Amino acid sequence: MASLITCPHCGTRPKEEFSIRGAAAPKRPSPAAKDEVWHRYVYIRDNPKGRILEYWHHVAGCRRWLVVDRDNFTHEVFGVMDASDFERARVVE
Amino acid sequence: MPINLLHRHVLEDHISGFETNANPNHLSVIRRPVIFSVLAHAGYEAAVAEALRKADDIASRYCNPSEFLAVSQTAGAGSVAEFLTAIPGASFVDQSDGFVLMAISGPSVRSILSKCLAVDLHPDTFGEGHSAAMMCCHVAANVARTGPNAFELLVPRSFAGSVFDELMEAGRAHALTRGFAD
Amino acid sequence: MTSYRLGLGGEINRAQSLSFTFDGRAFKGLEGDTLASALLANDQMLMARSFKYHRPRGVVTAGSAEPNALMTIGTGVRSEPNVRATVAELYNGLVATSQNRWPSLKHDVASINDCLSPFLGAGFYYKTFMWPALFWEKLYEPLIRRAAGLGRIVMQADPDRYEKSWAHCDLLVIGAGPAGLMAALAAGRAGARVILADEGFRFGGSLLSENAVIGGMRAPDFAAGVVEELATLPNVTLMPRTTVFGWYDDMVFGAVERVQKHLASPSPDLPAERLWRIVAKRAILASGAEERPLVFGGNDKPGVMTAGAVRTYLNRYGVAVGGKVAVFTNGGSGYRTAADLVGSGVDVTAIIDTRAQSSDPVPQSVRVIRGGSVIATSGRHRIDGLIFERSGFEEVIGCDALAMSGGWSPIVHLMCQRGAKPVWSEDRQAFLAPDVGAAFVAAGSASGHSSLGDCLKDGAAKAHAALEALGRLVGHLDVPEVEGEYDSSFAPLWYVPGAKDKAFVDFQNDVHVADLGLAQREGFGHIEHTKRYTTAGMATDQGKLGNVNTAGIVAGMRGVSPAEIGTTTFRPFYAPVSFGALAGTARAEHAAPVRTSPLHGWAKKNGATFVESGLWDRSAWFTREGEKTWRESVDREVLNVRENAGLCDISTLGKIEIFGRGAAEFLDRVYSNSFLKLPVGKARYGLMLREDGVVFDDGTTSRLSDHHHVMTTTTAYAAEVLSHLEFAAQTFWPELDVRFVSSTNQWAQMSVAGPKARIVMSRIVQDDISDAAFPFLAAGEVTLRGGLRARLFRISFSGELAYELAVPAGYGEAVADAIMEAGREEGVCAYGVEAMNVLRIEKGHVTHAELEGRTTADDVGLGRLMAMQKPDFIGKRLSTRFGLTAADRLQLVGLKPVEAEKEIKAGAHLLKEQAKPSLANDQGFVSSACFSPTLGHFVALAMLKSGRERFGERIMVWDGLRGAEVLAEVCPPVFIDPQNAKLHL
Amino acid sequence: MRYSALSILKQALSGNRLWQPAWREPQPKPHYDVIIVGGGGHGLSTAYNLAKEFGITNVAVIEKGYIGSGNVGRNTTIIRSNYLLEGNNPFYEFSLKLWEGLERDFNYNAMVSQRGIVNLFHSDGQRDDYARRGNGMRMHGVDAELLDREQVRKMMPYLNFDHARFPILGGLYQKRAGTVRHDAVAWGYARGADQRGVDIIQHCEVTGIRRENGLVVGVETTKGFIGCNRLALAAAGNTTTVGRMADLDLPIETHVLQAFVSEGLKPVIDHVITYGAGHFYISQSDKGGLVFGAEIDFYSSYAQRGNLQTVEHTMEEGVSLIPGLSRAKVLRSWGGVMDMSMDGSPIIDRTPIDNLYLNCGWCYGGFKATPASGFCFAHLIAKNETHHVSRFMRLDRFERGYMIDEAGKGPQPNLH
Ligand SMILES: Cc1cc2nc3c(=O)[nH]c(=O)nc-3n(C[C@H](O)[C@H](O)[C@H](O)COP(=O)(O)OP(=O)(O)OC[C@H]3O[C@@H](n4cnc5c(N)ncnc54)[C@H](O)[C@@H]3O)c2cc1C
Ligand SMILES: NC(=O)c1ccc[n+]([C@@H]2O[C@H](COP(=O)([O-])OP(=O)(O)OC[C@H]3O[C@@H](n4cnc5c(N)ncnc54)[C@H](O)[C@@H]3O)[C@@H](O)[C@H]2O)c1
Ligand SMILES: Cc1cc2nc3c(=O)[nH]c(=O)nc-3n(C[C@H](O)[C@H](O)[C@H](O)COP(=O)(O)O)c2cc1C
Ligand SMILES: [Zn+2]
Repeated sequence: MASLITCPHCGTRPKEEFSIRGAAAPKRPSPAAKDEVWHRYVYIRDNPKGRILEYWHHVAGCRRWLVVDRDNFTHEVFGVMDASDFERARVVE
Repeated sequence: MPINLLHRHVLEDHISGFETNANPNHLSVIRRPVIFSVLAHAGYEAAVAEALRKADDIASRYCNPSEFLAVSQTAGAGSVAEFLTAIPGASFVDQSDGFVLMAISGPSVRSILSKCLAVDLHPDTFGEGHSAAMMCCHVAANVARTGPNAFELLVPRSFAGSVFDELMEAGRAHALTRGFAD
Repeated sequence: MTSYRLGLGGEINRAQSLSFTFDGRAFKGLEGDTLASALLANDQMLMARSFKYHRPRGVVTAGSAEPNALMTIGTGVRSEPNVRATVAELYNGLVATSQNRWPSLKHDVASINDCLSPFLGAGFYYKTFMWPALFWEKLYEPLIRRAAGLGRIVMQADPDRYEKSWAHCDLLVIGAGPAGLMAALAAGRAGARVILADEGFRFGGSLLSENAVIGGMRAPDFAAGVVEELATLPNVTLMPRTTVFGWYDDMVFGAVERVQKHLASPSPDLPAERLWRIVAKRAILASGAEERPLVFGGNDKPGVMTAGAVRTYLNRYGVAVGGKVAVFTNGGSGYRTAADLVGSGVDVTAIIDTRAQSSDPVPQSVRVIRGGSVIATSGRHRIDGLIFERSGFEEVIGCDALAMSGGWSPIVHLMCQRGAKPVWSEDRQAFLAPDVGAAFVAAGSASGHSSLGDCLKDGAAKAHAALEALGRLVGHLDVPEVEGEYDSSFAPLWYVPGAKDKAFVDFQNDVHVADLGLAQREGFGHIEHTKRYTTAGMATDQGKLGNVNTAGIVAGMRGVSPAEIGTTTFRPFYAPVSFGALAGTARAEHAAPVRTSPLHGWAKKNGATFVESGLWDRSAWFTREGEKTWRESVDREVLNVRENAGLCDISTLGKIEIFGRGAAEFLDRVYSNSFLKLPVGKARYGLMLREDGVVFDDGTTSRLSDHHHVMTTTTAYAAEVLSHLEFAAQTFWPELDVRFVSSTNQWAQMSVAGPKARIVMSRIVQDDISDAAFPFLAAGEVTLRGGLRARLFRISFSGELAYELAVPAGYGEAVADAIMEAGREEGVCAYGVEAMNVLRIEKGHVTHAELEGRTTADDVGLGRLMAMQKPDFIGKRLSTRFGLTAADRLQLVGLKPVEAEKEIKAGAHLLKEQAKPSLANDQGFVSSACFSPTLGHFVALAMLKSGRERFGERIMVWDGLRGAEVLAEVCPPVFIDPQNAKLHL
Repeated sequence: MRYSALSILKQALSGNRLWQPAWREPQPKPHYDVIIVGGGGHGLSTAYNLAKEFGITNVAVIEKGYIGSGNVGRNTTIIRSNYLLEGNNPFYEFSLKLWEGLERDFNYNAMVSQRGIVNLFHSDGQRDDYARRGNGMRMHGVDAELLDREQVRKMMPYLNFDHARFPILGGLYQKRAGTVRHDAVAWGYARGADQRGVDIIQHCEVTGIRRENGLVVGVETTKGFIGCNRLALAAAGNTTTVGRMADLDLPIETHVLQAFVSEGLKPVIDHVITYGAGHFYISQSDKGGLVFGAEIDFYSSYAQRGNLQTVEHTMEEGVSLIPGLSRAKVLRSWGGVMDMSMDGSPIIDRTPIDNLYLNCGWCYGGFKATPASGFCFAHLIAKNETHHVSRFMRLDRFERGYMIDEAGKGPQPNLH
């Protein structure tokens, strides 16, 4: 990856069309969650070597936020999904 | 004191004085198209897309599943707005001055555009009627295929001069000419 | 005459003679020549000096691996350093100049280094030049720097054009030798989208240099036939002069095409070079194999070159590299070379074979010395003889060129660029391409095949496999028969023992075998350490010739297999690529797109000076007749706004349309202050935080209808804010019904500010805009006289009675003109961002000079906008951390100089009166400052420790950097109209 | 063997046959007082300082590759102390002072070259920022000058003054900044540490951290278990991987930064230059190669290689700033994986585990920190006490709200 991302809405696109925010695993806690949880959410990263989920924004394309499932060592991409779908799915979990 | 409502196209200075007869590869700028951003609310995406697809006089340009650009070179802004109002689950806003519409066509059009954008424009992958938002000349634009060798670009107005210059540069070796459509 | 053009043969056009110069001397070559072949044809063997020892050097290769024959081509701003003469296509008028020598190529003073070489071994500089301390900087380093580098660049703008393009294909074939041609043909006939790229200016690869017969045709003619057919296939793109330099993720390849580097008079409509990003579904690497030099004493002298290079000069260019050529080989390539030379009537003095036995056919009357090894060569600017040793006896042979062959290494560079390492093959005594998956495979000699017939077949077979995987049915491709194959096998000998002179492994960097030994002794045994310590493989050829020999020699020294040593890491670029090509058109004024405001033309007419602000050009100030400095203009504009009225272009502010039933709720969560109950027809100032509680951006949002808001952002953060909103909506709260679209480009927006703004605006706007009908913070749609629909907001950045009017961009200029006209009597003026900045500083409004990514709402006095009673908003939870609420935080204050005429500059720091400048005493800094024409002295906004408690205190504004110290009084940050009376006029 | 001109002379006369290994290749002992994970600049400097300054010599540096295979051997070699914030500036100035005496200290010529750095600015706002920074430096006694456009032009006439998209208005100049030969830093420290008894164990990967009663007792490695009293992590881009072995939660994300070198060219660029309208920066090495780089690739990556887009973007900025580069050729590009922290600043601190120490978060700026980082980290390990110049670089600063955010970009590592 990372030369090309296949956007679920737009098809295969070069990296220059995207901006990248970072790990998608941390989920915004509820307002009532403990300070510790909020601290972890904002500052702590699992940062594993290998398969990760990462937020990419298709700024020059559909402008949707995407979650890219990829390996940060081989740069292989396993899948890309719309971030809203991703969030809805993990709410259900 | 009534205001003299003179409308000025952003490319006026780029094009005037250079009028040429169109070559086979030609870039033509549409002076006053009507363009609306149309946003489909949750649950209405497919219906809005369908309504736009069916509209006479309006070309629908795809941005994302819930966002489109409705473009018309024939209808007036009022009638387009009226049409859009009638679509359930759609919000819209006039962007006729927010975008510049350029049509580029000719035998070398793909070679020219491949210097400006990364998407594979081969007809097997980007066929007639297809449109999408993409980076074109370093700017987020919307590109549509309107014929075997014809494309339309919608470019944000503030960037239009830059994009126009880059397109002309890319077309230099292909004798690309340019002019307003009228 | 030692080297010369043959009377017959070669793929050159004898009818077209080309003139060129080398170091000022005029020469003639032929169309189809490279610079190297033309120089050789003119008996110019000495072409360069090596980097460190300045040894005389000629060519070693006939291709892109050339480490020696680097020269500068062109003159003035069109000169290009470090061009490999072996790949530079000759053209009429070419001017070549040798490099890294002084005063001349023949007489180079620095060749003394060669005699000093015992002191200049690998890494010598790490061990000395340390004493006395100052000498390094004053003496040693300048000396070392003077010796640095090879060619010289001209540090001026490049007049040539460059461009970039994308290409997409089913199959990319890299290399158009026999394997590549067959691969392209097989795929092309099957209808696949094929790109065939080759570095060379003519397709054919080694076929152009070989004497074989394919399908009854001479090899070059066969190649030409295939190319002719490929050219007729619309689905095949042929890319000659195109080097594929990198393999990147997702099957994206970088390639550079030399479009016009070979032309005497290039067209101004075409680029010099073109960068390609090729997206391939599949790719075949048919890059061939590199012949390895033998590592023996004196192997670097001019006249010593690979056997394959000798054949190429002979067969392709019709050039004999010498009159009496000796051959030193460990395999069949040497014999083939001898045969071709003899066949062309060139004298071969001997074949010295490192092997004791071999069955290669020996050309008639050529002496073969089996089990022999060359241990030295003689001659300076060209060899004149060699000494070989056999069974303890030494013998001298006269020769003016020496063809060497140390075996073959597949060129696997590209396939190793993404992390995979090449794999040692004991069988083939070479590193082979790693398995990187089916999408990218090697073919031909790049995949280890050595016979021509196998290469042809392999190319076709690999293409078939690729097409099958892509789901394309393919027929069979008949691969023609080859006559005149030879056995190119070899018995590796990494290092020829008994050397009487330095035996080089890296020619350009002058790394010789003793350096490798030293590295081992000193503990730099890992191949990467060896590379770094000796610089082997770090020259412009990146070890194309030397790396495998280095691995073999180090393996020998350590008594292990080369498999254990491995190679160093392969990285882009396969061959050096110009900055120009990689930059393309994005340079100079075109480095980034320019955004122009819809009011640009209006501003220009009114005398604007523009300033870059992000990508925008914004009007900074408007010069009127008689005004000599920008300050004069700005002061006038400010005073005029305060007294009368002014018009400022604020079209660059970000504008975001927000729709949906959830919009109000959404805004309430992204702003720190409340937005849920904002009434229709009202605007509100809002503060957005990052999740860490620090201020992100500010702006206003207006409610145009129940489910439609419009937000304005700062110019600088427009894109970030939209992304932020989209992120929040799409990932935090996907259940909220809210949609956004930017309308920044749709509107020309102007601020009309000043006590007379209403009078002026009421001449423009049809609707009632009296304070009662359209009070402070009113917002809504209005109709202009003349019928145009517009948006009007009563918002003020200047602190004056002000309206922000938005009209469709195309009407912007007309409306701005009309406002100027309507306000002529009231003295309305155009004002720019400089005046706007003064106005806002006087009023104490913050911008990103204060909101600099470290400040909280409270720091800048906006703590009241933290609606902590809301259950949630972005940034709420972390905003209360100790460090963000500590008492000694920097807080926004105003400063005025105690002596009215003193200037305060942004960037100065603050000290307590009498305190010495030190970090411990640092009290804060000046964030914004300007001369206030309204007050008649400088005013500043500053961030001061516990600042709000310190109003009235005197503080030193310390600007040591610019040599200024100004005493100032700390005051509230609002200098004019603290009661906001003007806003409600 | 001491390195000097004399030793070179003597050796040359005996055919360079008697040079000794620069460091030993010891087998790991069963137990050390201190084990340092990571044979990069910081790990080696820490070991050197432990031995030299604090007398702790029963130390092992464990490196999974060859020493210098990490970022110390793949960075663009810039050293400087032109930092804005109080949490950073004194530390980097301390480091620069150590650089100034380093070579004679460890008897290795690392080619510390104080050729000066110019940070160009292209807008009034940027000038104000640099003025603030320069004044902050001056307050701390660090050299800084604010150059105007003409002064910059005089020093570097080849910059794009006439056809720039973003005009050069001036620059912040630090004369004492410069470059250092990257590999030599690793090798010099390694040699110095080795001579003082430190074991440098290469090609040995730490695969686990063994704990007993809450304390670390040693590390599992590809060469077996090695015990220690104190464990110090200096694994740069791999910090998280190693930290995980002790269940550390870290504010780190790993990213790749690319660097480039051109073909060897006769000297044309004397200074270190940074482009304020982009991220391009460049200097010319003593060998003649232009060494340069720009932005990170923006996605998290543990691969030491980058993306073509970043390559192109770097060259676009390069040619825009220095038009004369257009015909120069790029020779090689490579990447390094960096420990990007959540505020862009480093961490030198204890961890929740009493005898486990942490050194990380260097982002793309830790090479210049190598001497001070080693010194402060050694101080911390030896005395269990934070050295005052590194007192802001705490692990718990995020929880407490004391970020050291030089760029003001907040908790998104790829923006720093
Ligand atoms: C392209 C680039 C350019 C840069 N430019 C500059 C610059 O100009 N100026 C500047 O100041 N800084 C620069 N930096 C940053 C600087 O190089 C780093 O911050 C610094 O080198 C990091 O410290 P280090 O030397 O200890 O890291 P490294 O050299 O990376 O050391 C860490 C070591 O730990 C080893 N390791 C990791 N995991 C294990 C394990 N499990 N077991 C054993 N060993 C392990 C690694 O192999 C590595 O050798 C740049 C970085 C890059 C990538
Ligand atoms: N042992 C051996 O490997 C050996 C020995 C002697 C001769 N040969 C002969 O060499 C020939 C090999 O044929 P082949 O087709 O495999 O290779 P080739 O050498 O004929 O062709 C390779 C082509 O690839 C091009 N190329 C290489 N890298 C490139 C890049 N990065 N970008 C663009 N172009 C690039 C070269 O310019 C060249 O034209 C056969 O005739 C074989 O018999 C092989
Ligand atoms: C400052 C510096 C200068 C370099 N100069 C060269 C050079 O002249 N030639 C070269 O081949 N590589 C040079 N390199 C790059 C190294 O060859 C190598 O790519 C880099 O250290 C990363 O290691 P790797 O490629 O083995 O992963 C240089 C590296 C650095 C850090
Ligand atoms: Zn998309």
